Amino acid sequence: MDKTIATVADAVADIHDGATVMIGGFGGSGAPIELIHALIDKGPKNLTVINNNAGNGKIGIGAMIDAGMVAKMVCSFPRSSDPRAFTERYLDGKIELELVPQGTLAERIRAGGAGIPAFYTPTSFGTELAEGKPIEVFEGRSYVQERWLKADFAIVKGELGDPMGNLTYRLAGRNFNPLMCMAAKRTIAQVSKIVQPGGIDPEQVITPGIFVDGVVQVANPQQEEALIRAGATYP
Amino acid sequence: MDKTIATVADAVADIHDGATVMIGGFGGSGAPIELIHALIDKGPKNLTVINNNAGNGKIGIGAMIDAGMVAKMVCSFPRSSDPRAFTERYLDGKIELELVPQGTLAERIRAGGAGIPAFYTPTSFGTELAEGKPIEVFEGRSYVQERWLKADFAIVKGELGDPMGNLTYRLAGRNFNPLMCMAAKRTIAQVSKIVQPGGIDPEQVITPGIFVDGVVQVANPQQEEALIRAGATYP
Amino acid sequence: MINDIKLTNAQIAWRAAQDIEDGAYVNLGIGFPEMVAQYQPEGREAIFHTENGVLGFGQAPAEGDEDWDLINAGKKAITLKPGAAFFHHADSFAMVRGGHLDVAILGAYQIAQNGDLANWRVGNKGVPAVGGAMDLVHGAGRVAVITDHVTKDGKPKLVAECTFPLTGVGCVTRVYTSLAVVDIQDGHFVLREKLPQISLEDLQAVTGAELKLDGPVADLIVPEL
Amino acid sequence: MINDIKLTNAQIAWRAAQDIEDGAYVNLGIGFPEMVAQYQPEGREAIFHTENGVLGFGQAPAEGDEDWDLINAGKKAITLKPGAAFFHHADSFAMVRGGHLDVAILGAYQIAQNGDLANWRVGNKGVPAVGGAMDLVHGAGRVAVITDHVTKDGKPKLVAECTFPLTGVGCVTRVYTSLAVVDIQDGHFVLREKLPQISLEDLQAVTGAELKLDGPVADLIVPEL
Repeated sequence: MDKTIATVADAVADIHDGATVMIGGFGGSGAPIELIHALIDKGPKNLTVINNNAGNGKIGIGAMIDAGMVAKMVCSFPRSSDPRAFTERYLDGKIELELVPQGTLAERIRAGGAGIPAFYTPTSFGTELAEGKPIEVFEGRSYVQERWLKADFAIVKGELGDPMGNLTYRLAGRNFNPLMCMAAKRTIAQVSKIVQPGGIDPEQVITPGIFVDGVVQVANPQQEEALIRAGATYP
Repeated sequence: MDKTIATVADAVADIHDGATVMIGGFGGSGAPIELIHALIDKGPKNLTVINNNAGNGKIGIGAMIDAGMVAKMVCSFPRSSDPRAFTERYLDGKIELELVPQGTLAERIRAGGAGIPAFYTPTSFGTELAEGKPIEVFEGRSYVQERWLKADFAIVKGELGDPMGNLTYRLAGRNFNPLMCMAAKRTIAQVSKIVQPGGIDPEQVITPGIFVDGVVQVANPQQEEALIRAGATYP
Repeated sequence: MINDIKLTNAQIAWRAAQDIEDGAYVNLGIGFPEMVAQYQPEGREAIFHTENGVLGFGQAPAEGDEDWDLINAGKKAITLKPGAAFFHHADSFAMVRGGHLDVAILGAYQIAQNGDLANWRVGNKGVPAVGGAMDLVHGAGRVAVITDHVTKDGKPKLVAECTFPLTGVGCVTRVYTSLAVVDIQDGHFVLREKLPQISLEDLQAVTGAELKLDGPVADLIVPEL
Repeated sequence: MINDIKLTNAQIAWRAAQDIEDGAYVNLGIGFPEMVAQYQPEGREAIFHTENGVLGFGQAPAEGDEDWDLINAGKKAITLKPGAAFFHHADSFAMVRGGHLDVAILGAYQIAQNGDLANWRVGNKGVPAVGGAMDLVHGAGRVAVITDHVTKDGKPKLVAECTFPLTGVGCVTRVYTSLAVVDIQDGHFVLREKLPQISLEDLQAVTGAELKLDGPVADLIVPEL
């Protein structure tokens, strides 16, 4: 079994117009910048993008939005130090927003990966974000029914990967990445280093390879936050 | 912060008559034998025990049942190489059984720990184990509504622990242990070794300390399967 | 007669193994289905999943080398292959329920022509035990059954409707028996392969619902094992 | 007048910090609430949780020492204390929703006398962003708010009923303001502490619902920071 892919361009080659794409990371932490930029090079349109945020500055998801690739964002917090790309299009009615509380977003993605079509959460009960959703009372307390969230593709950032698709993450770069691996039909991970099978201790695997379809090595990955502070743009 | 406890007797001292107790492990793998035996020494009655199985031989949960401590078992597979203790009492109507499919058992426990009062699963739809449960159709497929499962206490077995309550597990001994840590009001872990805070790499923590209330060192823990093969009994 | 010319359990397991693709993620039910792992075709490597939280395990260890923290769902000692991973039970059943397994191969008491499976209990007596059976029938890309074609007293196991308590509804897509390979399509048994020594009529006589034909019926290979 | 005699944000944060028990698991909302971490009383150590998957983080690193993979929910660089742990977002919100946090301290636009909180959006304009706010108001043992007692243009923030979009229903149990400490009990504001320089009448005049009394009102301490 060898899930390694030679280049980031090959890794995103199947992502097509109209696809739903989960993109890992929380702000710049754990964000797969090289895969996102390879996707911008390929240029599919009309994407639904699922990420905690909605881009920052003129790189990463911000640059995808600027390139006109994103029809809809599903996120919890479409604000950042430089949210211009999303904000302008949103206020112009050119991009759709599905706003989801952060914990509900995480749980909906996990549910998608775990074959749980719906679950109940106290989160958002009594607020406008619960409007139209079924409410049920359990043990005297009201809960909102939320649905699973799945995607055609997930692009994530790991630290170590092996040819079986096993992954580890770096520090708080874990965040949404392991969940998104579970919830997409096809998951592609960029990792700092590809090791041989067995090169990751089986007890230290965070994402088992069954959830990952392709692994591409990006030896010295860029960090979104550092790029933004340097005023970088893409392309 | 210091969650360490000196002895297994101290560790189980609060477990009272009528309590619901989750016990980690799958068969003998990851089963906290020393904590179970300490609980037998204390001898609370009328317990509801949640475990994948229902004891094997004359040690561990089997010995708890023989000691007349267990009023009800919640499990997926009350069979083993020597299931006499449970079988006799069950057929005599002296112990109650709530039979739960294994994946549903795991998910109900996770839901209890995660504040999800109910969720939908395809598992058991159309079978007698779904009788009386709400059914809902999502995207053309029928699902069974299942409720969370919580406990007063969880007793689990880890490999390394630290005074903050962080835990690792050994091999497949992980199984239900991390989930049960999340779902009990009070979680006690026996570990082979207590290390200083920072002695477990933060990226390799499997159960974060927030889910654990007490940690007791049992340096050379017994293995249920080995005890059974040796014909051991307790007390 | 039927009992003189039939595949052994090992031969049924071998046949099922021939359909497992290279790189497939596979869960084998406890007991007889575990034999399938021994007959992976040369050059193909499946990755085996066990409910208790291991992906990528290998053969049983030599006697005396067992580590009883390292077991499969049948509580038997296992070993690891390079690239294995451990995870907890909720993640393990996320793999099952979430559709991440390619194949699940299970035993059966009865299989109905609509794909219903009964494999967890035969009546209301004794101690019921379900384990992971009701989860495994959902989510895998293919749910296959391996079984003798008939019960020990000669009754059909492939039936019009299950009479034993169900494990899952409409979940089985292929059955490998001691006499035949049968697909389940649109509420019917469709015969794909049979032992050449048995006539279609004789096979139908020990099958509890109609065996439809949909193209040619191949000879079921009898491997020398 | 009110604006001349009021606690600074740092002093409000200090007051809230005095109620955090040794060993408590605490989530501090983005922005102003993060200041609470700086005022833990001597000899007590709280463990701080951040939504993006870290438990046990410490101060910000020195400028230039930031590792941007190691941030908090406000996307600020953090450091780790010994015994910290990383986990993914679903586990992180299991901690929140599952009742494992002892205290959550949040900011507010409005707090109603029944415990309703509005802190995520002030109207229908602009880009809405909710983050983890709606999750954090559920599950923590205590949900407290720190806030100026009034808005910048002098309107009450403690109100009979929230007019801004709600974050959560009946979730807040204590409010630390620039003028007072107020508990929420049985649908009412109950005054616990106030600045001694302010009369009860003046405090009531800048509060949007009745301040009930239930025992003596202590003097709100003005710490030198």
